[in-house]
Amino acid sequence: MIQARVTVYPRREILDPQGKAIGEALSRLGFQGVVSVRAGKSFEIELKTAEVGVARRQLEDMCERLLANTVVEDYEVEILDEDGR
Amino acid sequence: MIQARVTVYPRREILDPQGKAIGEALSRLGFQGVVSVRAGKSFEIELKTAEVGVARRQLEDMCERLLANTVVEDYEVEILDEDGR
Amino acid sequence: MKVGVVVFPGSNCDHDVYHAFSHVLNSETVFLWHGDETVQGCDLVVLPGGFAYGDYLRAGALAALSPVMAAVRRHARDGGLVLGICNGFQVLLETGLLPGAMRRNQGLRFLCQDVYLRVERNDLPFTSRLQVGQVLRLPIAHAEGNYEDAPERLDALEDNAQVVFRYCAPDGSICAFDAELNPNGAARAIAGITNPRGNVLGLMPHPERAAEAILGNADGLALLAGTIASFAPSASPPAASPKAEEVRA
Amino acid sequence: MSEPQASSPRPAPPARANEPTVTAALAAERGLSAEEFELLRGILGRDPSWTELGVTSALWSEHCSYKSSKVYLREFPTSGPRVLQGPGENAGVVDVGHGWVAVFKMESHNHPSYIEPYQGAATGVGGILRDIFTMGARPIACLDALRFGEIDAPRMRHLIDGVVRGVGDYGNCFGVPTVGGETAFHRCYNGNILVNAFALGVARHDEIFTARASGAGNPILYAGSRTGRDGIHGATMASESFDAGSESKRPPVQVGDPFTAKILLEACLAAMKTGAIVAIQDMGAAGLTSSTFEMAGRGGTGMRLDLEKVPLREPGLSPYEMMLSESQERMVVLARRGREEEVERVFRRWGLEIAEIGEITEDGRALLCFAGETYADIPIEPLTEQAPVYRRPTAPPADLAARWEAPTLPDVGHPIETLQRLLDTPDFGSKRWIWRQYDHTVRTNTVRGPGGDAAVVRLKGTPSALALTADVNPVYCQLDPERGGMQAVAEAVRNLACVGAEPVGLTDCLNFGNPQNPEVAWQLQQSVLGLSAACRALDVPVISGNVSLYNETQTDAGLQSIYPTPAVAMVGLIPLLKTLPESHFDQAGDRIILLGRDREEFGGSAWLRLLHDLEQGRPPQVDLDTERRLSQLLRELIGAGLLSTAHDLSEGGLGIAAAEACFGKGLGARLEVSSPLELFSETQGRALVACPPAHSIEILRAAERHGVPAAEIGEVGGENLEFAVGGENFRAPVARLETIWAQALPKALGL
Ligand SMILES: Nc1ncnc2c1ncn2[C@@H]1O[C@H](COP(=O)(O)OP(=O)(O)O)[C@@H](O)[C@H]1O
Ligand SMILES: [Mg+2]
Repeated sequence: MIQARVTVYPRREILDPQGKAIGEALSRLGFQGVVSVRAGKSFEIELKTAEVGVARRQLEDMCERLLANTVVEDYEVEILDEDGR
Repeated sequence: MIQARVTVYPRREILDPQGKAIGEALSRLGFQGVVSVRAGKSFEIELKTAEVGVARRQLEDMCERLLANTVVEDYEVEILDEDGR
Repeated sequence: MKVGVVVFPGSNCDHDVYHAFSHVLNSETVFLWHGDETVQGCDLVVLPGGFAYGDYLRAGALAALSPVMAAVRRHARDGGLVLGICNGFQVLLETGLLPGAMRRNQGLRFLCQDVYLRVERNDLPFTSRLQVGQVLRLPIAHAEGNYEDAPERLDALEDNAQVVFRYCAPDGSICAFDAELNPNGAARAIAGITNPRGNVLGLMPHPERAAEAILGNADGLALLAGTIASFAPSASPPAASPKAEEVRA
Repeated sequence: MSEPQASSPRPAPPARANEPTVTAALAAERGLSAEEFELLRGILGRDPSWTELGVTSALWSEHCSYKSSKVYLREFPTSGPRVLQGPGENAGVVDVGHGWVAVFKMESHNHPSYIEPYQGAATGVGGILRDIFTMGARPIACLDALRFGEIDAPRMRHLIDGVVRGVGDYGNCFGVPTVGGETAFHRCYNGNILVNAFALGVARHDEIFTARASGAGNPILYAGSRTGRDGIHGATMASESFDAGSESKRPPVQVGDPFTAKILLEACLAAMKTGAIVAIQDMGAAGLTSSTFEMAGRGGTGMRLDLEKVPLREPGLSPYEMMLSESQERMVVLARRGREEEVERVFRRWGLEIAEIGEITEDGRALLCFAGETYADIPIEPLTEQAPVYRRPTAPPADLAARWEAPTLPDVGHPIETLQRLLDTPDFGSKRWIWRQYDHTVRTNTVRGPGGDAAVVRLKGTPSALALTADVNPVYCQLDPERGGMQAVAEAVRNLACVGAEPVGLTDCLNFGNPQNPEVAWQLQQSVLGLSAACRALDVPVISGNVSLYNETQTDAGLQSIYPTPAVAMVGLIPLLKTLPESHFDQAGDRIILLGRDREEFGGSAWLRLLHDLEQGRPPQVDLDTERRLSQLLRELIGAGLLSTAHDLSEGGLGIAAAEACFGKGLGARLEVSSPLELFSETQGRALVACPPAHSIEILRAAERHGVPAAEIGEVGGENLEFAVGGENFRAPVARLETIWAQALPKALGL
């Protein structure tokens, strides 16, 4: 069993209205020194396989084919160990 | 300058229609051994402060007040070091 | 002329499109099931609006994986007509039949209102009954109509004259983001585009919701009627089934 | 209260280690009074098991049993030539001609929306939509009646944003247009907002289904989403404290899944066509319990459920939890034995889970088993039919006389500036910010969407259309609940008449405070009397509805109940849809005619409340005969195509109605009034109409024939809204007023 996390963010060069709005909202709430906010998606995926290598390839394939829209989004795959760190 | 990442997930016991639909889609795509998928949000936040402790407190406060809806969502705060790992 | 309206789980404008083609325009119209492997010899395939698979993940992303989309892809490759409306447009983008992507509306809210569209070309089957520069008033209803692509790809789109409809003012003048006129903030005010070959059209506004005088607006009728009228039968050679990679171009 | 029938005692289900022992005290925790607990013991002839207690406390809860409101609801006229199904089913049904029926109902989702506004509102919409398609009807329109507190009150912006997104996201994804509603703001809702959702569906006469079980041996099927611990009323707490280690937490909020609801709709309508379905019922409040018990109760049958067959989202739910879970998007389908395959095939085709979880029996008992062991064995009929009914003591408020003293009127000041200040409030400001987020054109039936008096949706395949409106004025109801109730019905009829529609039926949400408070019980009683009187006088049957009590909150001034809020939603029929008048001015040169006569009534008026913080005096009289004649006149004039504009006078009076009529098309107007006060009086039974000059005489004659006072008071045209008061003229550019009106709500929300 492998716990993994996939994070999908809008590409840097593409402006991110949601992140912008959240940044503004945070300042309105009085939070000082927020330089930038990027808003993305996070997927926690549990896989049957035990092989990290296999899992990683599978997850990257999932991103290319479904989880991320590579036209406007970048993705990142992390394998978490048992206790989900 | 501190780079942090906030991850927000639907609370475990709460229905996650997104995760359910995505998990089913992955199986339809032929990915074997997907045990479960949880769909959440991820925020990459850059803060002016240099103090990790301050930053963490600030970020948790942000979650309580804006980033997460604690009635239905859990959140997790990570401080990333310079190269964003 | 046979029209096929694709039904994905969660499509909710399928009946509306069917009504427009079948009852208003009296053309032979059938429903195509998302699990179908063919388009049942339809000449025009319409991907209707709605929330296919709830639009969970990204609008259109899960629907793009349906078996019927492989058939639609073959239909398009063989020169058949494909019209994607709203969620259908998003599915076409996710399938790669049209370039670019949709992001959430600028204001991050679902918007249901009328917009004005300027017709950019009328040499397509879909626009055969429209004039270049003509202004249409059509309803939109979506949360992700904020069209986006890399600048150079947008330039290419313009150079190939693939932009068919733009959000505009009642007088036809184009505005970048405007809370009323281009309310979702689409890049270059793009509301509808076609593929280089001109047989696939995607647009965010709903012509089928403006196709009867009783509803107070029939501006959309010319687009739907023209599409049928202009139709030229497509030669359909035996189709090779697409490779898995093709599913997300 | 009827005597419990002494049924032959059955052996009690075995007590279980992980279950609390049932005592009167535990029953009280679950909401059963001592008498109710005794009643239950009488019915069973023994002590109830933990699961039996849970099931009973749910069935006898105020929400399911209407025990405090039943006695009043009997007042409602519920029959009429068009009524095919009155209150008692999932929704009411009326004949609208050409072989079609309209199916509609309104439901409240107040408390969940206060806890979690987005999911609370979303699941409120989901619940009412399931009620409609459970009947075999396809939903074609929704309304949402929303009451918020003062925008600056704690959490209020968050609540408003969440509720509006929740209503929008659910209806938009499901694919039903939200064509209208109401939005009001008042401090009495600061700690208890109201979210009332209405849905209308249509079906052919012979397509209607009911939730009446029959046929011993017929399989009970479970379809849709899996069952989790969602919304079990604190039950988890109670049971958890008994298995060590688990920290008790508040029951998880129900989460709406509009996508699953949409395919559930398609699957249900398709499955109904197979002819293999006997009865069908959605799982709403008290989930599996109320759905199965009501189904069997109505049919006088018994049932056996094998709960281990219930599809679960997470392992380890107890029978108690399964029976009380409020997970969304679930249906109970009773199929014909031998034909269940046909039903199951349809649901599977739509990618939905369906499982047989039990069957109908003859003995009139509910036998709830898990893995072969009995957890509950109770007679159904006594539980559903002998549910307690209370006539709570009532008492009018001590200060009623004082409340009714006529207010001393402040000076109106510059009429236009006063009007402008009203238009600048969220109360009167445009609600477009809200309804722009709702898909109101999907299904291509919307002839009139949000923004006018009543919405209009055409009936495809017929020359007819249906009109919808939602109304009530809680300030009137607080000052005089009976008049308030009458006024709500009268205004709804008026709104329908302004689009030429004749009322065919009404549904209501009775939102009140704590009925054990005699003053609240009195409000409930009086409101229902008012509603009923108006319904009788105006021939509007009440075909469905819902009661929401205990809407109260702790404030510095102690427990505060909300103002009585008997929200009314009414459906009207336009037999032959032709051109409709606009609710705004449409043509320069049109003559403006005021129908009805002002009586200078200011009790509970918006002018005094919003600009002078004064809620004083008896609300305007409601002359039901006048209302009837006015609506007949309006329908006749519209049918004859004489009107280009029709807009009723309601809250805010003539001034507001005139301003609203100028917006929309940005046309100015000049009106003559006798005094500045006339602009803000809220006398009922009035409407503002406009027509081409040539029609004016004919309209005045028709008004005379109907005994409706009518006077030509002005003309449409120009850039200004202008009032000629005595010798003086007051004017302002329509453009300026419209901007203020359009910005008021977003501005107040800080957007
Ligand atoms: N929550 C809402 N959802 C949809 N439409 C709304 C909502 N609130 C107000 N509206 C629309 O705004 C218009 C004005 O509302 P209101 O002032 O209550 O009308 P009236 O006073 O005639 O009852 C109506 O057309 C109503 O449908
Ligand atoms: Mg009105």
